[in-house]
Amino acid sequence: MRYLPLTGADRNDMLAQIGVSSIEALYDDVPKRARLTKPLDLPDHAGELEVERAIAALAAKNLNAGQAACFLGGGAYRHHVPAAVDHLIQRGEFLTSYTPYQPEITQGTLQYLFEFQTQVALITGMDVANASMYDGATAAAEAVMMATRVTRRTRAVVSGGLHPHYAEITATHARFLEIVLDQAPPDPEGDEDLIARIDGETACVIVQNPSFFGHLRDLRKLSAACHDKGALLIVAVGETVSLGAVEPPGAMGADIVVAEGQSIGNALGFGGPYLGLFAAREKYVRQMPGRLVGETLDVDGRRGWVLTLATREQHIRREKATSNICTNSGLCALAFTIHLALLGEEGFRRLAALNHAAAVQLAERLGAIKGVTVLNDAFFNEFTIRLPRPAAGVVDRLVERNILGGIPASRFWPDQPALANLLIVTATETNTVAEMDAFAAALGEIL
Amino acid sequence: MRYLPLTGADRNDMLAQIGVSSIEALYDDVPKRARLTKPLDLPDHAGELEVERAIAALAAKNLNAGQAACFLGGGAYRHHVPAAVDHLIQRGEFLTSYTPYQPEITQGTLQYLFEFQTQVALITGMDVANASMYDGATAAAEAVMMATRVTRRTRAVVSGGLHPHYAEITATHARFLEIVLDQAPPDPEGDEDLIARIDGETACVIVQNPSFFGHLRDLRKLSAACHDKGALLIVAVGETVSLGAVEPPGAMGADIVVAEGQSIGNALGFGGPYLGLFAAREKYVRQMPGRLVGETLDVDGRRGWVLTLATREQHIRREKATSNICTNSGLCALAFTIHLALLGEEGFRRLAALNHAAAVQLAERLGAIKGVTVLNDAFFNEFTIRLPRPAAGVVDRLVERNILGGIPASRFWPDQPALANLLIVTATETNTVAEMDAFAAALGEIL
Amino acid sequence: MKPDPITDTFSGDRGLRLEEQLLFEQDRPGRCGVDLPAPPKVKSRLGGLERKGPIGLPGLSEPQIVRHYTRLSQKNYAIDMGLYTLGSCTMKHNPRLNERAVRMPGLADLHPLQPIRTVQGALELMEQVAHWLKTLTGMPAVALSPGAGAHGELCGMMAIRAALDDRGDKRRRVLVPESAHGTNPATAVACGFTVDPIPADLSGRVDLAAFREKLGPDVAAIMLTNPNTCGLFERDIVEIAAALHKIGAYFYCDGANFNAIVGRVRPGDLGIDCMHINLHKTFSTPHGGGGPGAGPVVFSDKLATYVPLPFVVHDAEGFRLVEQADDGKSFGRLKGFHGQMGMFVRALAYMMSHGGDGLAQVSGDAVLNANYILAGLKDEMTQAFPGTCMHEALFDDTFLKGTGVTTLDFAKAMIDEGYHPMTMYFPLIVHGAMLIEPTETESRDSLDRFIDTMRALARAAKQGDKTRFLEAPRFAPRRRLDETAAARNPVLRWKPAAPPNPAPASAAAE
Amino acid sequence: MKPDPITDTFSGDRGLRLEEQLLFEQDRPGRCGVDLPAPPKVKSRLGGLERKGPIGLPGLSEPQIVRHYTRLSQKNYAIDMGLYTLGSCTMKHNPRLNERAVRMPGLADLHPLQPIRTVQGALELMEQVAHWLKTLTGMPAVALSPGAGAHGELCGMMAIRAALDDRGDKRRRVLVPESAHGTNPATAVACGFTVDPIPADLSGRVDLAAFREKLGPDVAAIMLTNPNTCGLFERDIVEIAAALHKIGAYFYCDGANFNAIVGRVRPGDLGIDCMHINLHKTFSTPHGGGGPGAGPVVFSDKLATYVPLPFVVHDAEGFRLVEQADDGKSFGRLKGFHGQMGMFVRALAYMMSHGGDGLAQVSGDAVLNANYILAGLKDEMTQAFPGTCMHEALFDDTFLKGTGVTTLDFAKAMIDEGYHPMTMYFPLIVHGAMLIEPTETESRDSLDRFIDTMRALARAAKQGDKTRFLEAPRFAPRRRLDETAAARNPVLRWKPAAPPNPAPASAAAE
Ligand SMILES: Cc1ncc(COP(=O)(O)O)c(C=O)c1O
Ligand SMILES: Cc1ncc(COP(=O)(O)O)c(C=O)c1O
Repeated sequence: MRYLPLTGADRNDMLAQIGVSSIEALYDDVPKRARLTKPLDLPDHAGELEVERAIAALAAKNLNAGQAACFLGGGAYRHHVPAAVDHLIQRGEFLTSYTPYQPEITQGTLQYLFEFQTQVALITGMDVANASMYDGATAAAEAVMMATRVTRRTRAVVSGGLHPHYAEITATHARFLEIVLDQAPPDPEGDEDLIARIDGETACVIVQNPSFFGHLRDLRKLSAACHDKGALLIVAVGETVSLGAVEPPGAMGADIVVAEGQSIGNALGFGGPYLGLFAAREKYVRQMPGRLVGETLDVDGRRGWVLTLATREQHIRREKATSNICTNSGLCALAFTIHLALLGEEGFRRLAALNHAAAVQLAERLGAIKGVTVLNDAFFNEFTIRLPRPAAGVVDRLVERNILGGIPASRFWPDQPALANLLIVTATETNTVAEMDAFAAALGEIL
Repeated sequence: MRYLPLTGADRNDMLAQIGVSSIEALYDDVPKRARLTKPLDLPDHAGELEVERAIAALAAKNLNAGQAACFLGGGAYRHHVPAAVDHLIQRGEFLTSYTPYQPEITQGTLQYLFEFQTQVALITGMDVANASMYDGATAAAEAVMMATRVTRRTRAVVSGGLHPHYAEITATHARFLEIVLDQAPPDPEGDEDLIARIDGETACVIVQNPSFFGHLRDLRKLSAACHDKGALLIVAVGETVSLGAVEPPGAMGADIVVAEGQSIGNALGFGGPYLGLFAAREKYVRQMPGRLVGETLDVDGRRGWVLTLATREQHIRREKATSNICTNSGLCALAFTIHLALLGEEGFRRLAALNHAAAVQLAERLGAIKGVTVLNDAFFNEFTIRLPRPAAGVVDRLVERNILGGIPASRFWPDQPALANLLIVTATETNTVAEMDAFAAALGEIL
Repeated sequence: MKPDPITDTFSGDRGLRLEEQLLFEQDRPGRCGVDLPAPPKVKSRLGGLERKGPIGLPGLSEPQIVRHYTRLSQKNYAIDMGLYTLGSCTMKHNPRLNERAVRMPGLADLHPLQPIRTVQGALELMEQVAHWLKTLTGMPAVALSPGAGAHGELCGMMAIRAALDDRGDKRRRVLVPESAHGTNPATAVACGFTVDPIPADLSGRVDLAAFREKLGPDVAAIMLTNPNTCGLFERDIVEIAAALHKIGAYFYCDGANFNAIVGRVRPGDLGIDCMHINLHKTFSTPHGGGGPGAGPVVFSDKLATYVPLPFVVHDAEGFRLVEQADDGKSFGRLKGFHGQMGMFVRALAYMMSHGGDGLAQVSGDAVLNANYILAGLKDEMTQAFPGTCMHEALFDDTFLKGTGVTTLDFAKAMIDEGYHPMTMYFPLIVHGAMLIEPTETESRDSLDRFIDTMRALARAAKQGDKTRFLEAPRFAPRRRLDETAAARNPVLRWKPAAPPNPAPASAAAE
Repeated sequence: MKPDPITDTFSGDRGLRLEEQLLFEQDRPGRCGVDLPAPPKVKSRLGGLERKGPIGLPGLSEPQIVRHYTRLSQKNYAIDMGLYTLGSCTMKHNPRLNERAVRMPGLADLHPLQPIRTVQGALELMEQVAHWLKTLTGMPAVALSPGAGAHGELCGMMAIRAALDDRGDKRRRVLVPESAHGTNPATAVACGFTVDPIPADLSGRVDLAAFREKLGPDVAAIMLTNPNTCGLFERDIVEIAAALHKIGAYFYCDGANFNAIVGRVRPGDLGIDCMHINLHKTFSTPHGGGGPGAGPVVFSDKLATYVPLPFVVHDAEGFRLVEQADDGKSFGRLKGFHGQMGMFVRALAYMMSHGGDGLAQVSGDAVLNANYILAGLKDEMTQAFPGTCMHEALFDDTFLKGTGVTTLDFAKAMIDEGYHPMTMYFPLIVHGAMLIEPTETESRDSLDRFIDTMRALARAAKQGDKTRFLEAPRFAPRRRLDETAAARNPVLRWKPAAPPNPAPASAAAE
C-alpha cells in the first residue's frame, strides 16, 4: 500500500487514543446490512509495474495520431506543444493545489489566472474573460443561458455551423430551463441566413467562426442585426489558434465569446480534459458564470490577486448563482497560458499563419482530385470536401494506409443522407507536405 | 532564437552603454585570422517540432529494451523505476542548480546527499560514503589509486571476475601512475585463487561480487589474507540491487567498496550518465576522492549541511588532491536516493528477492536445454551459460525473435576462443515468466 | 525611505522568496519563446478576415517563461508540500504513476473523433472505469462524461427531470439540507427545480421529522450529501430513501465524500437513485489549482434509461460509442466528446493500485485520521457535533468566543504555521465552521505535529495573544489582501499603462 | 522560551518555508513506498551469502517521499528561479526540449551492450554529436566518453602522455597558469606529470615573457584555459602554441569557457592540440545539483591516434563501436560503456535548436551580457583587469577595503537579495575575486535589476551598513553554517540515536 503512510502499529495506537476498538467501530452509524462484509469482486491491489503494463496494453490497442498522418479537427486539434509546458504544469505546487481560496498562499495560481484572463480577452478582442469552464461546448451552453439572463428573453437562434456537440448541450440545458431554441439546419455550404430568424423575442444568436464546416464569415452584419433587436451575439470558436490570423469576434461585434482552449497547450487526450474560454463585454460581467480573479493590494500595500465577484457563484449565492460550476479547468488553463506566453504576439501569429498555409496546401491537393469538391471559399485550417461516395467508408480505407483522413459528417448526422458524402478535414503545423501528398494520393486511389 | 532573451534593440542599447560599436568589437583580442567570417557548414537553427522529429527518427532506428524481452546485464540493469523518481528529479530546483557551494541556499541538495551517503554506507555495510563518482568503473580505478595512497604501495591484484571495463580503466590510470597491476585471467567458472597473488608489496586486491560472470563468493578469507599482508580489499558491485539479498562487502571485510548505482533509480540510457558509489572505512576518509557532505549548525543553532573535508579536493589542494574530480553525478545520485527511499528496508529486500527468484527461474529453464550448461553455483540475478557454439551468432538469431538474449563474453574478449561460447544472462523483476519461456524455447530451437 | 538592514532588501526579493512581475510587464516586441519556420507562401483563403492591428500579447523567451512559472509556483501551497486540510475537497496524495500513465502516447495523442476501430483500447479503458465505479457503488449504470462534481449533479438531476417528464410528472420541489454544498441548490435551479431547504438536527444530520413534514406529492427529489458536509454519516439514510420512493420522488446523493466509505459501503445498498463521484477527490486525480476534475454519475435501474450520451457498449465486434440514442430516452448530451478521459486514466491507475482489497483501507485510514484529529483537538477547540466523525472533523468557533479572534484569523495564523487552512464558514449551519479533512495519505507524525500546532494556536488565542492572529499571515508571500476593494472596483485584466508624457528633450538632457 | 508572536511560529515552519527532517527520522518499520509482488518460491542460489540483520533503511510511503523531496527542493536556488552568477560554471537556461528528447524510450531504454545492429540510431546520434563538436572546434578528432570536464582533462593529458611515450620522450613538466582551475594541476599530476606554475601579466593573461623563460626540453605541455578564468581571451595564444610546438610540447586547452567563443572562433585555428568541452556548460545540459556532465575532448591530428576507446565508426554496413584498438596506440579506456549518452542527446538537441547560424549569437550575447554588467558595476566595484571582458566579469575586493566587509560577506548579502552569488576567491591570482557570469539566457531587465542591486550593496558597504553583510544571509533557509566544526568533527552520515532510557512506567503515568 504505497500511498498509505499508516502502519498497523500506528492504527492501533491511534484507535486507542480515540477510544474505539477498531476502524469498523467508527462506521457504527452505517446501517449494519449496508456494510460490506466481504471484498468486492475486483482485482487485488497491484504494483506500479503491473498497473503501468496493464494501461500500456490498453494504450497499445489504439492507433495514436503520432503514428499516422492525422487530419482530424472538429473541435480538437493536434498542435505541437513545447516541452516546457508539460514540464511546468507538473510542478507539484500547481498540480496538487486547489482553487485559490486562501489568496496569501495561492498567489501563483491567482497570478497566472489573471494573466490567462488577460490573454483570453486580448485574443478574443473582448473586455473581460473568466478563469475557464469545462470545455468549449459547455461554455457555449452557459453563454446561451447567460444571454437569457441578460436579456430576460427565452428564445435563442442556433447556427447550423455550430459544432453539433455545442448545439446538443445547449439543447439539453434549454429543455429544462424552458429556453426555446431555433436551431438552423446543418450548414455545410456556409451560406445560412440567420438574420431572418432574429426577432424582438430573441435573447441571442449563437454562431461559430470558423464554423464546424470550416467556413469563415464576417459577422458584422449579424451583430448589427442582433443589436438592432436587443439580442446578444454569441460567437463560439472551436479552433482558438485561428484567432492569431482571423479578425476576433470582439472586433465583429460579439457580446459573448466562448471557445475551446484545447488547441493551445493541451493534448488531444481522446477528448478531455479540455478547457472552455469565456469572454464578454464588461457590462455583462456580473452575469458571467465561473471564477474571476481580480487585482488588489495586501495590508502592506503590495500588489496581489484574489478571487472576486464571488457573489455570482454557487458557494455564495446558491440557488441564485449564475452557474453551478465549481471545479473548472485550472490546470488546462495553466497549460494554455504557458503555451500562449511562449508563443507571444509573434509566435501566435506565425503559428496561425502556418496552420492556414498548411490547410491551403491541403485544399489545393484534395481539390485537384477528380470528383472531390472543396465547399469552402474562406477557411482557416479546416474545410469540408464533398466526395463522390459516402465519406465514412473512405475514412476506413484511409486508416489502412495509416491516414486519419478527416471526420465524416455522418459521424454527427447519421440520418441525413445529404451529408453522407461530406468529409471535414484539417491541417496544422504538425502536418508535413509529405503527409499531405500521401493523403491526396491515397484519396485519389480510393475514390 | 527561443532561448535568447535579448532583442536587437536591447543589444544596441547595451552596446551603447558599454561604449563599443558592435558585439564583434568585444572580440578584439581574438587574432583576426582566427575569427570566423562565414557560418560553419552546419544545419541552421530549428524549432522544437523539427528537432524533436529528428531525434525521434534516430530513436526509432533502435530496438529499445521495452520492445523486446531483455536479458542483458553486464554492469547495467533494467529495473522498474517508480514514476515519482523521474518526476522529482526534474524539479527545476534540483535540475538547474549546481554543486552546493553556497550552503544557505542549497540545503536541499546537501540534505539529499547526506541521506544518499548514509544509504550507501548502510547497503554496502561501510562506515562512510562520498557523494558519488562518474560511474562504477571510474570509481573502481579511483579506489585502486586510493589504496596505493593509503598503503604507499604500488602493486594491485585485479580479479578476473572484475568487469572488463573496470579493469581496463584501472589499467589506463595505472599505466601513467606507475602502478603495477597483477591482472588475473577471465574467471568464468568463479574459482580463481587471488590469495596466492598477494604479497607484502600488494597495495590492494580488487574483486567484484557478484562477479562479472555472476558468481557470488564469500570474501572473508580473501579479506583476511589481504589484511594479513597489509593490503586493502576493494570490492566492486556491478548490480547494487544485489545488496538487498547478499551479505554486504562491509560485512565480509572490505576496506573500500565501489559500485555502479545505475540499477537503482536510473534508466539504462545506453550506458550513461550513471553514478559511482564509493564507500570506505572511516579511518581512510581523508584519502577518499570526491565530495563529502557533513552535518553542522548555523549561527542560529539550527541543523544544516555543508560540503566538508574539502582539503582533499582539487579546488583547494590542486596538485595534491585525492582526485581531480569536480562535477560528479549529483542528479543520478538524487534518482538513486529517491528510489531507495521509496523502496526502504522492506522494498529493497523484496526487490532483490524478486530478482534472485527470476534469475533462478531463468537458470532452471536455460539449464534444462540440451547442450547448455549453467556455470554458476551461487549467483544473484545474473549467470553465465556455456553454449555448444559461439554465443555471438546465437544472440543475433535471438534478436530476430525480439529477444535481447544476454551478452556474449566475446564482446569483451574477442580474441579468446575459450570464452567464445559463453553467454552472460540476467533476469530482473521486469522479466515475466512468459518472456523466460519464450527465451528458453527460442534458444532451444536455435541451438 | 531607507531600507532597514534587518528586515528589508534593496531588490525587494528575500532569499528564496522572489517577486515576479506580470508577463505583460516583461514584454519586448519581437521576442519569442518558440521558433517556428517561416510559413510557405500561399494565397490567403481567409476571405478578407485577416486580423488587423496588434493583439497585445507579450514577447518573452523560453528562459523567462520557465522562470516566471517556477517563481509563481513557489507562491503556492500544495499537497506536495504539506498537510492541506481543506475539508470536503479531499486533498489526498496524487500518485505520479497516474501522471505517467495519462501521458502514454497511445492515450494522450488520441483524437476523440478517430474511427472507432482505431480507439478500441481507449473505449475498453472507459469500460473498465465504468465497471470499477459500478461495482464500488453497487449501481447498475454509470455516465462517465460529466466534467466535475457540479456537472455530475446536473447530470443526475437532469436524469431525474427526464424521468419525471417521461411519466408526465410536473413535480418540481427539491429538498436540500441547509448544510449542502452551494452546488446543490444551484444545480437544482439550473434543472428547473425549486429548492426547499431542510434543517439539520442536533446531531448534524437531516432532521428526520422536519424532512417528513416536507414530503408531499410535489417533491421531486432530495439532494443529500452522504457522508454529509458535517463529516457525518446520515444514519437514517435508508429510511429517507424509502420515504422518498414511497411518494414517487428520487434520491440524488452528492457523493463528494464517497472517499469516506469506498470499499466499505455501497451507496446502491442505501437506496439512492443516483450519485456523482468526484474522481479528483476519492480517486486521487490532481486538483490542478482548481481543476479539471471529473464527475461520473452512477444510476439506479429506475434512472438508467435516461443517462446522457455518449456511452460505451461492447459487443462481438468490439467496443462502440453510442452517440445518438435510438429510444429517445436519454436526456441528451452534457459535455463535448466523451468526457474527461485523462481523469479516467488516472482514476483507473489509482483504483488498480489499491485494488478491491485495498480501497477499504483507504477509506478506513481517512476516517481514522480524521477521528485522530478530532480526539486530539476536541478539548482545546469545540467540536460542532458530538460523537465520532467520518473523514473530516468539524469544529465551530465557540472556543474563540471573547478572544477577538475569528475563524478567519485562526485560518490565517495556520498559514504562518505552514499549513493550508481548513474549509472555513462551511457548512453554513455551523457558526464559524472549521472543516478539517486530513485524508488517508497523511502520516501519524504529520497529524501529531498538526495537532500540537493547533492546540498551541487555540491556547494562544485564549491567552490573548491576538497579534499572532490579527497580523497573520506574516510569513506568506502576501499578507491579507483587500477583497472588498477588489470587488468594488474590479480589475480583471492587465491593461497597458497610459504612455507617460515623454519628457521634453531638453529636460531629459539636464 | 515563549515564541515571539511577530517572529516565531509554534511549528517552526513559516508560511511556505517548511522544515524537513531526515528520511531516517521518519522511519516506520514495515512501511514501504512501493508495492512489489511476493517473490515466487524458489530454492535460493545465493550460496549461503544471504544478507543477515536489518540494513537500516527507513520505511516511508510515496506521499511522504514526494513531500520530502519537494520540500528539500524548495531549499535550493536554481537557474529556473533567477540569475545564477556563478562564474566559470555557465549557469545558462536548460531547455526542456532536451529533457523530453532524452526520455524517448528509443534512447532512454537502450542497454549499452545490445547487439550493434539494434542500436544503429544511438550510434548515429553519437556520430552526429561528434560531427558538430569537430566542426565547431575545427579539430579532426573527438573522444566522446569523458564523464565531465575534469575527466576530459585526464583524457587529453593521457593522450599527450601516450604520444610522448610513443616517441620515447620522458618529458614531464607541465606549465599551468596560476589562475587555472584546480582540476588542471590535479589532472597533470594524475597523469604522472609535474606542475610548473606560470604567472599572469598585469592584463590577467599569461605573462608571455615568464612563459618563454619556462620553456625547455622537459616541458611536456601547457594547460591553458581560453578564454581564461579571468574571463579574458589569451591574446597571445597563437604565439604560445607556436612556441610550444617548436620545442615539441603540446597545448592542452581547457575549454570550460568555450561558450564565450562558440560559433565565432574555432580553437583548432589557434594551434591547440586538444581541448575538453563541458557539455553541461556550453551546450546547456543541466548541472543537476553537481552533475552529471560530459567532457568530450577534441584532438589535433597529432594526437588523434591516441584517443581512448570506444569510438564510433561508420562504414558500408552501418555504424560500429570500436571497443578494442588494433594498432595498440589508443591509450585505452577511461569510462564505462560509451560515455554520457544522455548528455549527448541533450547537447545535440541544443545544437540543432541554435544551429550553425545561431551559436554565434549565443556566444555574442553571453559576452555582451557580461560586458553590460562590467560597464554597469565598474565604477562602484573594482574591475580586476582593464578593458572589456569575454563571458564573465571579474572584480577584486579593493572597493571593500576598510569597510569590514569581505567578498564572502558580500556574497551572502547577495543571497538575501535573491541572487546566487558569483564564484568567490577564484581565480586565486585576484584578491577577494568575484567572478560573475550572467550567460546569454539572461534578459536585459534581469541584468538591470542585478546591476541596481549590486550597486546598492556596494554603496551600503562603503557607507558602513555592516549589519547587512555580517548578518547575511538573513532570509535564506539557513543562516551561515559552521564549516569549521563540520570539518573538525565530521558527521558524514546519519546514525540512530542511542535509545533513550525508557521512563519507568510509574513516572509515565503521572
Ligand atoms: C459536497 C460537495 N458537493 C459538490 C461539490 C462540487 O464538486 P466539483 O467542484 O467537482 O464540481 C463539492 C466540491 O467541493 C463538494 O464538496
Ligand atoms: C575552468 C574550468 N576547468 C575545468 C573545470 C572542471 O569541469 P567539470 O566540473 O566538468 O569536471 C571547470 C569546472 O568548473 C572549470 O571551470
